[in-house]
Amino acid sequence: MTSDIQEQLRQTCRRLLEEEKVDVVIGYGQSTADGPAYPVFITAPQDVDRLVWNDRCFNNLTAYLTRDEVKSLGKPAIVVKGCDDRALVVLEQESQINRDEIVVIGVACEGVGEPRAAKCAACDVHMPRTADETLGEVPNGPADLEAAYAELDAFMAQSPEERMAYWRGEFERCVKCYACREVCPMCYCNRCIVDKNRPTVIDTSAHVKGNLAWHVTRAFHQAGRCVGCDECTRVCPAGINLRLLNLSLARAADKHFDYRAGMDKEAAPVIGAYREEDKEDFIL
Amino acid sequence: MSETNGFEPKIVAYVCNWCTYLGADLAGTNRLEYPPNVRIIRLPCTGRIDFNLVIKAFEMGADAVLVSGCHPGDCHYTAGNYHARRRWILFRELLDTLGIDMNRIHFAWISAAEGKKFQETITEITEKTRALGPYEAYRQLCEASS
Amino acid sequence: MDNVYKPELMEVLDVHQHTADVKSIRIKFKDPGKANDFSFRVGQFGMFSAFGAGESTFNICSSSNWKDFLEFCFRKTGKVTDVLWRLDPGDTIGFRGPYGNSYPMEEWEGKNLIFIGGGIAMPPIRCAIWYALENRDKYGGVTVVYGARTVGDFVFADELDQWAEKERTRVIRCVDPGGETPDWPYEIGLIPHVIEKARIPADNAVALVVGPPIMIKFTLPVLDKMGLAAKDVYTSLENRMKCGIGKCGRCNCGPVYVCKEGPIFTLEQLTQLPQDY
Amino acid sequence: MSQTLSHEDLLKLVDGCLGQGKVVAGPTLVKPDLCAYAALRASDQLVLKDFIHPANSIKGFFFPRHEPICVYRLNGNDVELEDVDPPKTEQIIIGVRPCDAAALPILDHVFNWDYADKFYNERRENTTVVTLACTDYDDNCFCTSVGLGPAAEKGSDAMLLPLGDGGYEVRCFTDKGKALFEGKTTPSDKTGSASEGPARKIDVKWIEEALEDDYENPAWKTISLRCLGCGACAYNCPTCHCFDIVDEGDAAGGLRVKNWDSCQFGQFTVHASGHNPRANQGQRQRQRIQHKFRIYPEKFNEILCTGCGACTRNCPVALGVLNTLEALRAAAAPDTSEVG
Repeated sequence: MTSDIQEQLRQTCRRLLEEEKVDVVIGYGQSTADGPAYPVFITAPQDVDRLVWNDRCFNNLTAYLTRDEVKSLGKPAIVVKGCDDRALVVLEQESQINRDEIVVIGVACEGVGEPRAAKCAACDVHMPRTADETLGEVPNGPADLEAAYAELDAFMAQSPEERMAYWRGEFERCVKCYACREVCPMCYCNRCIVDKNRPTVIDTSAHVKGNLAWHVTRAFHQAGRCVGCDECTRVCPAGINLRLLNLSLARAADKHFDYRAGMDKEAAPVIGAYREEDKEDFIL
Repeated sequence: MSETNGFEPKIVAYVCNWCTYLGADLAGTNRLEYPPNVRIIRLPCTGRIDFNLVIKAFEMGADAVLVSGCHPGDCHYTAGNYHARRRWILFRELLDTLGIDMNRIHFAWISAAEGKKFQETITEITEKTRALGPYEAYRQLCEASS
Repeated sequence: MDNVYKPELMEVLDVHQHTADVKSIRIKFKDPGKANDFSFRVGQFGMFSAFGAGESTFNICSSSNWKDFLEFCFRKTGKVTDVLWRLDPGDTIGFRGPYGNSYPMEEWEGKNLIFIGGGIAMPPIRCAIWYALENRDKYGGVTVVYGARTVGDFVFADELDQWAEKERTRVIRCVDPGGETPDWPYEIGLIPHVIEKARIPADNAVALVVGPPIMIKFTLPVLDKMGLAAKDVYTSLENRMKCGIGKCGRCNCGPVYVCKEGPIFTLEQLTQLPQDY
Repeated sequence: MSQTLSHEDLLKLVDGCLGQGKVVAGPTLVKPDLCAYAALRASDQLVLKDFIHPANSIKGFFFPRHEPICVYRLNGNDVELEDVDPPKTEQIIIGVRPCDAAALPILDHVFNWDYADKFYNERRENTTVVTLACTDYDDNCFCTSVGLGPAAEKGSDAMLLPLGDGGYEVRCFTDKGKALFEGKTTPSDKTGSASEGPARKIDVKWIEEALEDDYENPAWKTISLRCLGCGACAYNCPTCHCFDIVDEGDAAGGLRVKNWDSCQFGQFTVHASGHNPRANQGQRQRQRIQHKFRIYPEKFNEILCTGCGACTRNCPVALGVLNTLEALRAAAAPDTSEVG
């Protein structure tokens, strides 16, 4: 199945490059069969055989669409999984990409990682939703949001004190390498608030206070925007489960505003819109 | 004062310029006494009250934080408070997940005419925080960070 | 072991505003013992602290002959300089230094000196000009070419007249076209053009050029045409620094630590480096 | 005759040191699937098998990611300044991979040329490093290419070589190492062994030459297209040592601190004017590699890389030093049109 997709992918990309429909294909490559897959940028038709598709294709490649170095290569085709595809929708909503200037090659995804990544357990976007060309076929599961938030529910069963103690332990390991930020398609700011110093809103030090402030900021700046690709969590060298923070905001958006980021381009974004009847039972 | 070993809670109130700040002013001119534990920080609008300010207040030793602005429909900038409300709805869930003590974060609508409500709100929050005691968990976290 | 990152406390003696956003500040050591032990060479820099805001790197723009104070000059442009801008005499700042190499003033003895500066870049030249003029017999002709965008952008403008009065010293002032006032008596034009027009003798000369990259880029070919060898053209790099003592890795430019092997380089040395400055 | 120590006795030694109030650190499972160097609370946290290399390095025990360097208090127009001393607590790090220990003598140079950094030096003096020879390697290891190996002694005070029966041969190289194991080991005729060393190799000589005048090499741009510009490589690298100095505090005073920083961040070199000498990721990658394989060797006669592979293992896009260098080499071969 995946090897069929891989072959189709190469053919599609060869055609796109040969017909000069695009200047570059942003896809996955791999040096050795059991090695990690990583992003590659193919500009010549004869190189398309470097493209691979398998369950080690973790990266959310849409993070590259807003990068100057990649933009300078010209019009891109991009390989996306269903979850990555949701990021395209958000980027378009936020006017970060011109969808007409990008060829989106969707690949049917049965899940990544061995064992499967946590995000894949309740995935309902095995098939990319907005791709220009879609390769392969996997039935989309039903949106089982209860399953999607199961990990968070289990976590929230703890007391607030236990939760605080947990995060303190997690944040003590954070070294502020900002891999979580750099890998995220939604963290496209030219200058992140943590890199601004007039005023210094977040301590740059990687102590637990500064780390808490940073992770609150990172997570909340994703509120209603995070598409749950979990790349931040995958790449964290300290193994911090940022997914839980993202999930809490995703669930909040879902619960209170019936909103899931990147599912509907026409939906008014959670932050940036409002309804007069929004709940306010917590306001004195 | 109370049985809590003379603990005086520090409360930071981020208030909007057009309603709650004037409400506080009114409380003053009407000589409505409220606890001196509150530090009022005036911002243009609740829509400007960045969530980072809430974190900053805790970092600097606040035992509780109040965010307050105009009632729905009364925003000087038409909809700043509606936007703020949305953000708080989401932000509260994040803070809850992090295990931040939700009894220490308060939101209120207090208009320029509600000096009395300002007085009552501050009094209530102060007493509630006094009962909770100092926010030790956050303080320890900060002390571990020097 | 000494704490090499701990600054000395300095008292602000005097603050002088040069332009809308440039000031210079004179400081002295609060500890008289430190003041006695301190010496530096023109061209060196220091790390200046505004406590609570942080440290910034500035050239020491006073002459090394002046023993009563140190002077530095800055443009209000960031977190540290915002605080420095608000300083008054009597206030306290921090200083570490001197760091880096210096102008080879001994090597330059007997030579004609050409100083070329643009805008805020005057301070790192000013220390050398004063040093040369205070040791007037040791040097040949001194030419100062100083250009700024507008008449209001000259730093140490009052000193230009003092320099012009010295023997064998020529001061050429210019503003970019459009930057002049009706009563501007001096040159109008970009520095490279003004230099070309001025016919400065280049024999037995060394030039010190400091300014924005674009100015340097267009000035160097003119100096070349005048016959100055690359080894006789000097500049001072402005790479961002944090430690100033060859550790923090920030000022690396190819194989050099600008804070240790620089900030003064000859054009000949610069051509060996990547353009990481 | 060799000296040996059983695993149980090693753990007793750890508990003994902990009991004396010393900091004992070593590889430990900070999460079920994540092994990293960290301070231990008890000896049973120490993990000495079933890992290739911990996710991080030991440099944080000498050069912490956050370290106060002085205290300032603002008092009107006066300032009070107070020196800070690093903690005097004795540290023992056990189970260090030889590639991590080897970084210490390398870092000694930069923290001591001309100006000596007391924070680093005092911690260094107070720390005993006990390495654990490698019995395995992975695809990211390349220590033998930079003159080290699975049982390289550089930077070790003592070394443990697994015996196969759960115990270790103990080799002491310095007085600190001897002091730690004095009277604890048993003479034996068993000798421990290490693996033969990683399969992947890079030609360091070639790299040094290739980097000689490499600044404008267009390959940097293509190689680093996929680089996201995070600091996962640098922060987990045993030798990367760039740092920032910032003030942190309030209106009354605060701390001046030294924090890790990375040349991979876009803001790292930005001038006050806004000009950025290294404005794209290609230049920043070039800097990192240049610093490791040319600048540092030129200054201190040592490569600023120990082949530990932590950069590659932690890289979100499987880049890291080894793959970067291989890509550089491939780009130098003319028969390719590959990008990235």
